[in-house]
Amino acid sequence: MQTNEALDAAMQSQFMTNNLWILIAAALVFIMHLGFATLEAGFVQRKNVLNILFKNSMIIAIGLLTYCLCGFNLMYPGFAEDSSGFFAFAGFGLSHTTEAYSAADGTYTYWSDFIFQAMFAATGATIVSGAVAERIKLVPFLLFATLFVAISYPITGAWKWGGGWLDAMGFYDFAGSTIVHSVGGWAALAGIILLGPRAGKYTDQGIKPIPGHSMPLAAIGVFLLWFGWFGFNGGSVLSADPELVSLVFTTTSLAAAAGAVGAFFTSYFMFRSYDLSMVLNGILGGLVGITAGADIMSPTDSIIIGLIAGILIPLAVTMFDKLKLDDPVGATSVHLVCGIWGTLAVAIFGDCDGCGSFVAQITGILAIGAFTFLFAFIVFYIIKATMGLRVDEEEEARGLDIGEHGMSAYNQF
Amino acid sequence: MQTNEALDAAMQSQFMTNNLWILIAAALVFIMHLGFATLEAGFVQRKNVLNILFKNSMIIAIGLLTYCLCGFNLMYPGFAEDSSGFFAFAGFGLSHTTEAYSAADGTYTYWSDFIFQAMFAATGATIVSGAVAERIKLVPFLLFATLFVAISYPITGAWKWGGGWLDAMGFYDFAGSTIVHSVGGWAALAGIILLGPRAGKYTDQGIKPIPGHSMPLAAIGVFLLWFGWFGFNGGSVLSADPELVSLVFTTTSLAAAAGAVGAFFTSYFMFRSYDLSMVLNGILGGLVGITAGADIMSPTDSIIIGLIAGILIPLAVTMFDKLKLDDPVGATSVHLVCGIWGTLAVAIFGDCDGCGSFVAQITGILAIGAFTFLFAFIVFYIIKATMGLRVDEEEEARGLDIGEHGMSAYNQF
Amino acid sequence: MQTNEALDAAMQSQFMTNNLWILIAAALVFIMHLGFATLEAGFVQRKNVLNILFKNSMIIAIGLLTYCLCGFNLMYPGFAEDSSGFFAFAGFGLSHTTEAYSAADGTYTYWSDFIFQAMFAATGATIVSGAVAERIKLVPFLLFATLFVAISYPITGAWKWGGGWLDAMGFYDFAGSTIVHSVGGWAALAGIILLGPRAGKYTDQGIKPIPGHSMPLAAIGVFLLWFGWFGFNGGSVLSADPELVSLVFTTTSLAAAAGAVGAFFTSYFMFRSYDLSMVLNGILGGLVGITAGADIMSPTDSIIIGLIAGILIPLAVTMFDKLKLDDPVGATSVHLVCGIWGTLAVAIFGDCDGCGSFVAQITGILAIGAFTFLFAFIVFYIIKATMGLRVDEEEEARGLDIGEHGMSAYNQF
Amino acid sequence: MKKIEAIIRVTQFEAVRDALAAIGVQFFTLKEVRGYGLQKGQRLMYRGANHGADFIARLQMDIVAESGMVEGIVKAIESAGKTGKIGDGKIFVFDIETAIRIRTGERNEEAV
Amino acid sequence: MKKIEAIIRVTQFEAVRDALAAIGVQFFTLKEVRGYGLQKGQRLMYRGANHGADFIARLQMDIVAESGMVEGIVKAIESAGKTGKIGDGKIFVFDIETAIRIRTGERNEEAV
Amino acid sequence: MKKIEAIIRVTQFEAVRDALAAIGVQFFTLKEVRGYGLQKGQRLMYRGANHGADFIARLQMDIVAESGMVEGIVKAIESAGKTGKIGDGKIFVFDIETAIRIRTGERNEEAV
Ligand SMILES: Nc1ncnc2c1ncn2[C@@H]1O[C@H](COP(=O)(O)OP(=O)(O)O)[C@@H](O)[C@H]1O
Ligand SMILES: Nc1ncnc2c1ncn2[C@@H]1O[C@H](COP(=O)(O)OP(=O)(O)O)[C@@H](O)[C@H]1O
Ligand SMILES: Nc1ncnc2c1ncn2[C@@H]1O[C@H](COP(=O)(O)OP(=O)(O)O)[C@@H](O)[C@H]1O
Repeated sequence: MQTNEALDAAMQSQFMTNNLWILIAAALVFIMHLGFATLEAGFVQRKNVLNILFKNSMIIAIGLLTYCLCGFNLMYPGFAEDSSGFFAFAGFGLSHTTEAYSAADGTYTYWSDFIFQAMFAATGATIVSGAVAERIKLVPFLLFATLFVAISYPITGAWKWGGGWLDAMGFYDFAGSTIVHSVGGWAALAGIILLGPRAGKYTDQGIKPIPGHSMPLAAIGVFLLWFGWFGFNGGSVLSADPELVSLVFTTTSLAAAAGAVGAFFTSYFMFRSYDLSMVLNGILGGLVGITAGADIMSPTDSIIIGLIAGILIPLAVTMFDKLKLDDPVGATSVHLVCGIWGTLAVAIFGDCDGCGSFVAQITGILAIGAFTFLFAFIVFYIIKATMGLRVDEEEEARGLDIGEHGMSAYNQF
Repeated sequence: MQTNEALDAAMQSQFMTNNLWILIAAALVFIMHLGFATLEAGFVQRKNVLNILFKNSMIIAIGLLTYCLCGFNLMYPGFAEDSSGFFAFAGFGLSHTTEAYSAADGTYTYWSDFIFQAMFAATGATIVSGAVAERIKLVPFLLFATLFVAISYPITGAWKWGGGWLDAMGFYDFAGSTIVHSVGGWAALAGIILLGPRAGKYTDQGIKPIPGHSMPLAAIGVFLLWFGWFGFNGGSVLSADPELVSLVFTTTSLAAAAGAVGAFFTSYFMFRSYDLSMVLNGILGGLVGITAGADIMSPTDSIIIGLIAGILIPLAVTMFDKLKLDDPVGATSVHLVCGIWGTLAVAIFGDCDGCGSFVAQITGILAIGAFTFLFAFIVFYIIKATMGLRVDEEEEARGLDIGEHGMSAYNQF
Repeated sequence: MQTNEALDAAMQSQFMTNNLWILIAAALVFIMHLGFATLEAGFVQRKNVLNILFKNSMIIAIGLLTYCLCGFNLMYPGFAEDSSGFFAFAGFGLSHTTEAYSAADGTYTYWSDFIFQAMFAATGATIVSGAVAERIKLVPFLLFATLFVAISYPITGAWKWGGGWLDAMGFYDFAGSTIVHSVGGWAALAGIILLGPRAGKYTDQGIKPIPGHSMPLAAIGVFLLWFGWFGFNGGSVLSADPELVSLVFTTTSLAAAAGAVGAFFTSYFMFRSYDLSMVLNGILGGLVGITAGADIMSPTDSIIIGLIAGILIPLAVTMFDKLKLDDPVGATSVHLVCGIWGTLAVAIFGDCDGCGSFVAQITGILAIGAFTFLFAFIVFYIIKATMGLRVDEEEEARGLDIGEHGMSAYNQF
Repeated sequence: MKKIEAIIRVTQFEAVRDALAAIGVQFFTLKEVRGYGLQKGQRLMYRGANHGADFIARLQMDIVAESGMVEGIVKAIESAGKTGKIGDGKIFVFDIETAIRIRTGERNEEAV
Repeated sequence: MKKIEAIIRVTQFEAVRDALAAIGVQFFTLKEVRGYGLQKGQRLMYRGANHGADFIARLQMDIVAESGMVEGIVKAIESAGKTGKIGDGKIFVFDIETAIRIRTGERNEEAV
Repeated sequence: MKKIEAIIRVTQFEAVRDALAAIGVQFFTLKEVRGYGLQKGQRLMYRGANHGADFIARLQMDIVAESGMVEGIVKAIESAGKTGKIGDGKIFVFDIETAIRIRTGERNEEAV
């Protein structure tokens, strides 16, 4: 009897530690929203800074509330076993109210599960906000963001993390290279196609760069994102398992570092310039790239994955510019291109049994990509046809801060 | 015997986890001081930025040192049982020196207790610094801050958290809607009454807004405050109890999100503008509002509490402006008004037995409010009568950075 | 048998908590790199901001990758017992690949050990980057940084933390006042001697101050550094030992606070000004000063150590300026002077048996200082003789952002 | 047609603007400039070293007006811009050859 | 020698610059100024209070040119800077006494 | 009364200021401007695309002085502001009608 008491106490202690880590990881994922906000604010023009901060402040609020209202129960609907697991909904609101959780129920409580997942939910919309910045109308964007995080993200998330059909077929995406990052990237792509480029970006004489207004803000953003990624990837272990969490910290950091180096050399060879914006994007590319397999890669694998992600960044930025797809912050290069790369890398480098085969990975990338892109395209299209999506030329020239908010981000200069 | 060894090891392990969480929470509360510093710096004019950063850098230093010298022993004096618990003092300095703590002594060590509490102590003064910004003299302010955190905050804190008379009567204030936030708000109110508004704010033609110089700084501040609040509220559980800490994370985040939404709609309906400064204050209002009852609310309760706090923000800002009480950062609206609201909300939504009744809550609000307001008013009054409280007109026009420091916050522009 | 199960579970639980703390500490040390980046960016002129951000982004990447390649195995080569322990190398790459760690192996896993140590490695180079800012060429600097973190830092680190000869003789340096901070300071000193002062700093009419371009960035940096220091010092306990980690949190914070106060009064008495840059440096001085003995000091000791560090700051800044050693961010005053002070303070205040004697401390300071200074001087000298170290006058006048990167840190002003 | 350049204290701007509005002048161009003159800037300190900020921030108002209005405009600026302490600034009057309103092509008197 | 000061819309700058380049004028000095005039600034809000931003950001181009080129320059600015809506700005022409190129000491016609 | 506008290199400012002080000129107004001219700005890159910064940052000094002093002032600026490389800038001299000191109401010679 006393023995059981000791064992119970020990298991309860493990439960406490596991649960605590999920909560700290949730807080770290939260700070990524500040990272996105400052990164995007730094990469837009001075006249559109307040607007982007406003959107990012609202997105996290919308994300948490809609995830509470319906997202959580759409994403983790409890598919019947052996079901195809395509769509199910467990009802509005949160279901847990009274009984306490303990070690017997897993590694964390219902609330920890909710809050950790909820912090992820808004990420997709945040990625979009950067790509469509400097020209999209405020209220239509917020409407899109609400529908996107409330409906689209949880449905595709359920296919894998909710135990749906992609999970059943062995698709592997540890912390969301596809489920979180590409998803944001696909929606961003739909948005920038329908919006068109910023005025004056693509001219007869070629591409006219529109430099971000503050590199310190952008750098703060990237470091905070890296910091938060310890929670994003580390928390995705879903326990404080010492071996796994510490491996994830190591692979995540090495991939980020290699991403910086890859982007450094590639952008130097391509443009003969030491471009901070590329190195910053390279770090993020490395982070996105390692996310799908952070728990199954060796240090060497993770360095290669990060390096390739970093190399992809200047190539992708140039490619999107050639296609006249104007993305002020490089969100599509970072989250879409490196998200796809990271998901494929699992099939190349990973060796977990019966999971992460090329077929499974490509199926996952395509299925989730197609659903998300279509969802985003249709929603944006309807908004465009009804409320309008883009501010008028004069407002764009004057800036969205004055146009949409009647305020400036900076005063008394 | 071996069984005991196992049980001891398990209890020691729980103790380690509990203690670790208090320490991490202390670090998170620490980062709130950066949140306050950047929020306030963002909301003041460019010419007063260095001054506010200087004050906030000194406040945290003063707070920690005075809490070590006397605050801790004033706030936790160990009231005799059944005493009225109004005032006691356990002596200068910290008393713990040698023996190690273990599981038997509770959930955390003496040092953890001290450092977690000490990080709270300076918060009140930080709240004041924002409200009286752009016109108060530096040294008089630092003198006030020292007296306030060394004496006033610990005395009223002792009434509840030190086990004093308010605790005995069932007053409920989980993490300090009243004990920390309103207290800062009341002192801020005393300060702005005695100082008067900034030159040119209230004119014959109406209120002339004086926009904050940097919205990115303000946004960084609010996100960091939210991040730190996970430690502020989560750490106030005083253990790593999985159920409670995760519930607190959830209620805290939902209230913040609802605060953003409440302020968004209210400020739009009142002013037809999408005002970032209101949304940012709304988030903080939601956080302050949930603080008193973060451990006893359901998600729905916390959303309602946050929403109402967010709605209160534009109303309170307008009210204080009507009263010509000039508060550049909205500290009184956020910390005083929402602090009172959050404390009352415990009586409305909370259902812990025999605590948090309307009578107890209102008594707590009034008693602590009266003591703090009087303390602050008298100290400010004496300073005003002796050293003077307000910089002269010319210095105010030129800015306190040059006037008080002979430096500018920004150079080479 | 069941008893063993319970004990194993309890020990595993302790292992989980210990390991988790090392990982969280690693994340906190990571954020110090953002702290350094923003501090240094704030203290340089507007025209050199992007350059310093670029360097600091690359340094963390280089630091992690070289530490993985060779640094870790240079610093912890596993000296033979009773060997003099001066130099050894355990081979390239990381050696741990497959088997999981458990409680039996210590308090944390191989990966946790690596990532925590790796985050420290780049710190030294970051310290240098601030001191040589605004005039050093980009690629030569990155080359120096690579060699410094790959070779010099691990070798001297091995003398103590790797169990080498300084460890054997009782040299005490808990978290690296000497091993990390002075080491950065000595290399910085070598750099600024060989580079010479910035143009126009030391004129016939005396010292012409070149104010940092953004005090908010500098303040953000210092608060983030303090925040990260909880991981730097707290993690150096190398377990989640409740008593020790909480003591370290307390001494670290009190020393930082006392550093602020020491610098406040000293700079006021010396210059009659309330100089934020001095108070910020004072906080850092206090943090560096306590680092060598954070685990063995009482609160009173730590306040005295921090206070003296704070007092040293304005004195050291003035001294270096008298010597025409131009250090834009005060890195030598903070990291070298206070690093030496903190290491000596162990001999004065510490009372751990047979360690930290004056002889041992001074030997450590001199040996590590001499090796590091010579290494840095020689590397810088060779670079100077071959590639050149300093940008030309015109580039310095126009700024390194345009000169080295063809970009500006701020646009559309 | 004359052009009036007034270099005034930052703190007097609103008074001057209102005084001008009172006599019907609502059009002008404002520039942020640095004034070097009798009123020395604040003694500045940074890291223990003095740096005499030898300039102070000022505003320059450019007003183009018919010659007949110049006297009134100068008076308005003088009375609203004056504090009596060193550093009140200067007014300079220039002759202008042509003034054109871009929108309409109107010239001179019609253009201002 | 004349000096032309053109106060134009921020959004027309590139058109005007190109129009000037087309007639051979590649030298000018640009200033960021605040325009007070018929086109009122945006209604601004902050924390529930209106503040009429009575000015809007504008660019001032200073062009020094031989007298003979003035007419062409004015035309170029007029056509490229015009949107037809209130707020297109003004052009002012001044007489200049001497122009000197610092590098060579050349004067007047040779200097511009 | 003349007004001298000198557009100089940022890097020559302190030399010019000291040269002016040496001949007794301590009053002037400084503006940060963008120069478009022979000296092209640095080749700039951002995210893989060139953007010819066709301007470079310059300083404009406005000095009002008695006609007799103009020659000396121009000389001082010429010698202190010259590097001999393209981009040294220009000096323009204008006639001024009236100069008024706001503080005292003094006119012309007494005002500067
Ligand atoms: N000769 C001048 N040329 C150009 N600007 C001048 C001249 N004299 C004064 N100013 C400008 O006028 C401002 C105020 O002049 P100052 O001499 O300080 O005050 P006061 O006019 O009261 O004597 C100066 O800061 C400078 O910008
Ligand atoms: N009399 C004036 N003196 C100086 N600047 C003027 C004057 N009139 C107009 N401006 C400048 O020209 C700008 C445009 O003038 P505005 O009256 O708004 O438009 P429009 O020329 O189309 O009537 C103003 O913002 C102001 O900067
Ligand atoms: N015609 C002009 N009108 C107005 N500003 C001019 C003119 N020509 C030159 N400038 C100014 O003088 C600066 C220097 O001229 P630039 O032609 O580059 O050098 P240099 O005088 O050595 O030939 C330019 O950047 C511009 O600001």
